[in-house]
Amino acid sequence: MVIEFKSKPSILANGAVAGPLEKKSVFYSYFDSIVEDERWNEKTNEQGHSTMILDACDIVMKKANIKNLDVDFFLSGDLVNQMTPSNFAARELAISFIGLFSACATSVSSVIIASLLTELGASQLAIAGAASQHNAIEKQFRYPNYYGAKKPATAQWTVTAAGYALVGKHNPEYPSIVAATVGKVVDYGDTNPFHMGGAMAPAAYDTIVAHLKKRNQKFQDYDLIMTGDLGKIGLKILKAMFAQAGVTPEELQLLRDAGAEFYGEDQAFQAGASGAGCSAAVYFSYIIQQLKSGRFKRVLLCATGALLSPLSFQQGESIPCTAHAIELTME
Amino acid sequence: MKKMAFFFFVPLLLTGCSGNEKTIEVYDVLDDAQKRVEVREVLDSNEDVYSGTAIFVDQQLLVAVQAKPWLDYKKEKIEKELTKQFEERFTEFDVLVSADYKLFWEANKLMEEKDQQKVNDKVKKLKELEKEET
Amino acid sequence: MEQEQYKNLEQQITPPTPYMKNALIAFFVGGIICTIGHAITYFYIIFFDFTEKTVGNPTVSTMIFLSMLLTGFGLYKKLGQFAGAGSAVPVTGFGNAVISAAIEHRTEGVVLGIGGNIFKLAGSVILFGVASAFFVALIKLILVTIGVVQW
Amino acid sequence: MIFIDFLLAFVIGGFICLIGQLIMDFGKLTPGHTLSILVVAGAILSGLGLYQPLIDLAGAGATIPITSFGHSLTQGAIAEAQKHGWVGVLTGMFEVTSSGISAAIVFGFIAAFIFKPKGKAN
Repeated sequence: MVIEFKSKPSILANGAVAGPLEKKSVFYSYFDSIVEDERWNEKTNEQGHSTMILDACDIVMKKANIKNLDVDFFLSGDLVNQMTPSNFAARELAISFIGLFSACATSVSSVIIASLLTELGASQLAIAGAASQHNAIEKQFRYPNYYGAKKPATAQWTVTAAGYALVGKHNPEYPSIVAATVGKVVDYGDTNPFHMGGAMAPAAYDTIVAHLKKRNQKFQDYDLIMTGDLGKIGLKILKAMFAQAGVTPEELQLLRDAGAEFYGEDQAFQAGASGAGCSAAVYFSYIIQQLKSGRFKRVLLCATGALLSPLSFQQGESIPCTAHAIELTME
Repeated sequence: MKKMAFFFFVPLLLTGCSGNEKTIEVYDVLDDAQKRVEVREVLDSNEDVYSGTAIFVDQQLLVAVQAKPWLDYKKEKIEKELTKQFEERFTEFDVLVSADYKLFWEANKLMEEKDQQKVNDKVKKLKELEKEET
Repeated sequence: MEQEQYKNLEQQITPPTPYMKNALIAFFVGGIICTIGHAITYFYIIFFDFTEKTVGNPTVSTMIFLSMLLTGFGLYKKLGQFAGAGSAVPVTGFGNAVISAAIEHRTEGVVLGIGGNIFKLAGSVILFGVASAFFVALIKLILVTIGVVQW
Repeated sequence: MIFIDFLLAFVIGGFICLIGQLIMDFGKLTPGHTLSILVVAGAILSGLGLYQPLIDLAGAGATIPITSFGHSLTQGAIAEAQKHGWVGVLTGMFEVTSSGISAAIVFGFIAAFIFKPKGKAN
C-alpha cells in the first residue's frame, strides 16, 4: 500500500549513536556519538539498550533545541521481547508512546506512522526510530554470546546502534517525506535463521516494485535506493531478482544496502550487519546528512525485517519477512 | 584428505622400523637367574608387547607391560594371555599382569629401590589401584 | 517470481558450504584438543594415583576447567567460529555450552537465570545420553536374559 | 612409542570431530542436534562393547569427544543391570553420573559470578 503525503512532513533533526565495535563501521564518522561501553555503563545489556535509545533521543532533542515536553509522540521499536528497551526509554522520556514491531524494518515503519500523525495534524513533533543491541539480541535469537558455534558465511552481525529522527511539519530546509509504502508480509519458505538476507530479499523486491509502480517512477528517478539489512549475499540476490526483471546493471548501481556496507569488507562480520539499529543508524545519520548537503535529491529507503521468533523457528515455521519504504526528497 | 591419509600411514610405517629390541627388566630380591630367563621368554614370545617390567617380591609377581600403541585396543586380551602364561610358570606366586601405563611407570621407578618392604607396600598399593573402577 | 524459481536463484548466489575445509579444520582442531587432553592424562597418571582406567574423570574435569577460562574470556567463541565441530564435539564444547549459558543468564538471577538456563543448550546432550544409556542397558539385559549375548 | 600413542589420540579424536562436522554440514543440523547424535552413537558403541577398546587404543582421543558421555553413562547402567538385573536398569539410572556434567555445572556456576558476556567479533 503506497501512501503519498500531501503535507510532505520533514525530518527536522536526526541522531545516531553506536557501540564500541561500530568504530569499525564505514559510517562511523557520521554517527553522533560512540559509547565505549557496550552496556552504556548499565548493569545489564537490556538496560544498556534502553539507555542507548535515550541517548539517541537526547541528541535529537538537543539538535532541535527542544525538550521532551515539546514532543507529541514517541514511536520506537527494538528486537527484545515485548520491546522493553523502548518501553523503558519511553517511561523516562514521558512522551506519548506507541511501541512498534516490524523487526529490522521498524526504523522506517515508525517514520511512516510519525508522518501520518503529522499529516493528520495530530502531531507537531514526533520522534521515530529503532535500535538494537548486539548482546541482548544475540542472546534472545541465537546462542549465548560466549557460545562457540560456527556461523555460516551468510550469517550477519547484529549491530549495537540506535537511530532516531524528529518528524515535523514541512520545512524546505530539511529532507521531506513525500511518499511511503507499507509492505506486505512475504514468505518464500526460507527456514535458515543464519541466512536472513535470502529470506528478506523477496520482501524488499515486492515493496520497491510496488512503490515504483504506484509512483510511476524508475530506478533513475532516484539518487539512491537503499535497503536495510539484506547483507552482502541478500543484496546480491535482490540485484539478481531485479536483473531478471529487466533492470540494467547501471540502474542496479543505485541499489545499495546499509547492512552490506556497514562493516566494510571485514570478514569477521561475515555477510554484514543486521538489526533494527543497522538501518536506523545509517538512515538517520549518513543518508540525512547527504540529503541535507544536497548530494542526494531523492532517495528511497526500504528497510527489511524478518518476522521470526526463536519459538517459531524451533516449531519449524518458515521466516515471514516484510519491507517498508519511505521516499525522501530535498528541495 | 591427503593429509589424513598421511596420518593414518605414519603409524604403519613406524611399525616396520621399531624392530624387536624389547626392554625387559626384572626386579628380584633373590636375584634368581632362572626367573629372569623365564620372564624374558614369556615376554619375548609375545609379539604385541614392546616393553615389560616384572617385580618378584614376597610371593607376589607384578608384571607391568606396555603393548604397542596401535595394539592397545586388545589390551584386555593381552593381559589375560600373559596372566595365564605367568601363572603356569610361577605357580607359587600371586600373579598380576597389567598393561596400564600407571603400573608400568611405578614399576620402573621401583627398579632402583633397595628397601624390600617399600617395594612390597608399593606393589600392594598398585594392585589396589588396578582394581579401581571409575 | 515463483517460490521455486526464487529458491533456485537464492541457491545459485548463496556461497556453498565448504564441506572439505570445514571437515579438515574440525579434524585438526579436534585432534589438537584431544592431544592436549592426552597430555593431561599422562600428567595425572605420572604425578597422581590414577590408572588409565580411572584417569578419565580428572582429565575431563581439567579440560572443562580450561574451557571455563577460554569461555569466560570470550576465546572459545572465536575458536568455535573457526573450528566448528572441532571445538564443539570435545567435552570442552559441552563445557562451553553450559558455561556460556550460565554467564549469559546471570543477570536474570541465580535461581531462575543460572539455574533455569544452564542446560539450555547442553540439556539435549544429557537427555539423549541418559536415555540412550537406559535403552542400551535394557536391550543388553534382554539379550543376556534370552541368551543371545553375554555381559 | 609415546609419539605414536599421542598420534593415535590426535587422529582418533580428530576423526570423531570430523564425523561431527560432516553430520552438521550435510545434515544441516545445529550443534545441539549433532552432539545429541554423537552421544547416542557413543552409547550404542558402548553397548556393543566397541567403545572401551577405542579408549584403550586412543586414550584421551576417545574420552575427550562427547561420545564418551554416552559410553560412561551406558557402562554405569550396564554395571547396575549386571548386578541387580531388571531393577538395576532403573536404579542404575540414578547411580550413573558423568564427571563432565558435574564439572560443567560447578565451573559454569563459578564462571557466572566472574565473567560478563561481551560482543566481540574478532
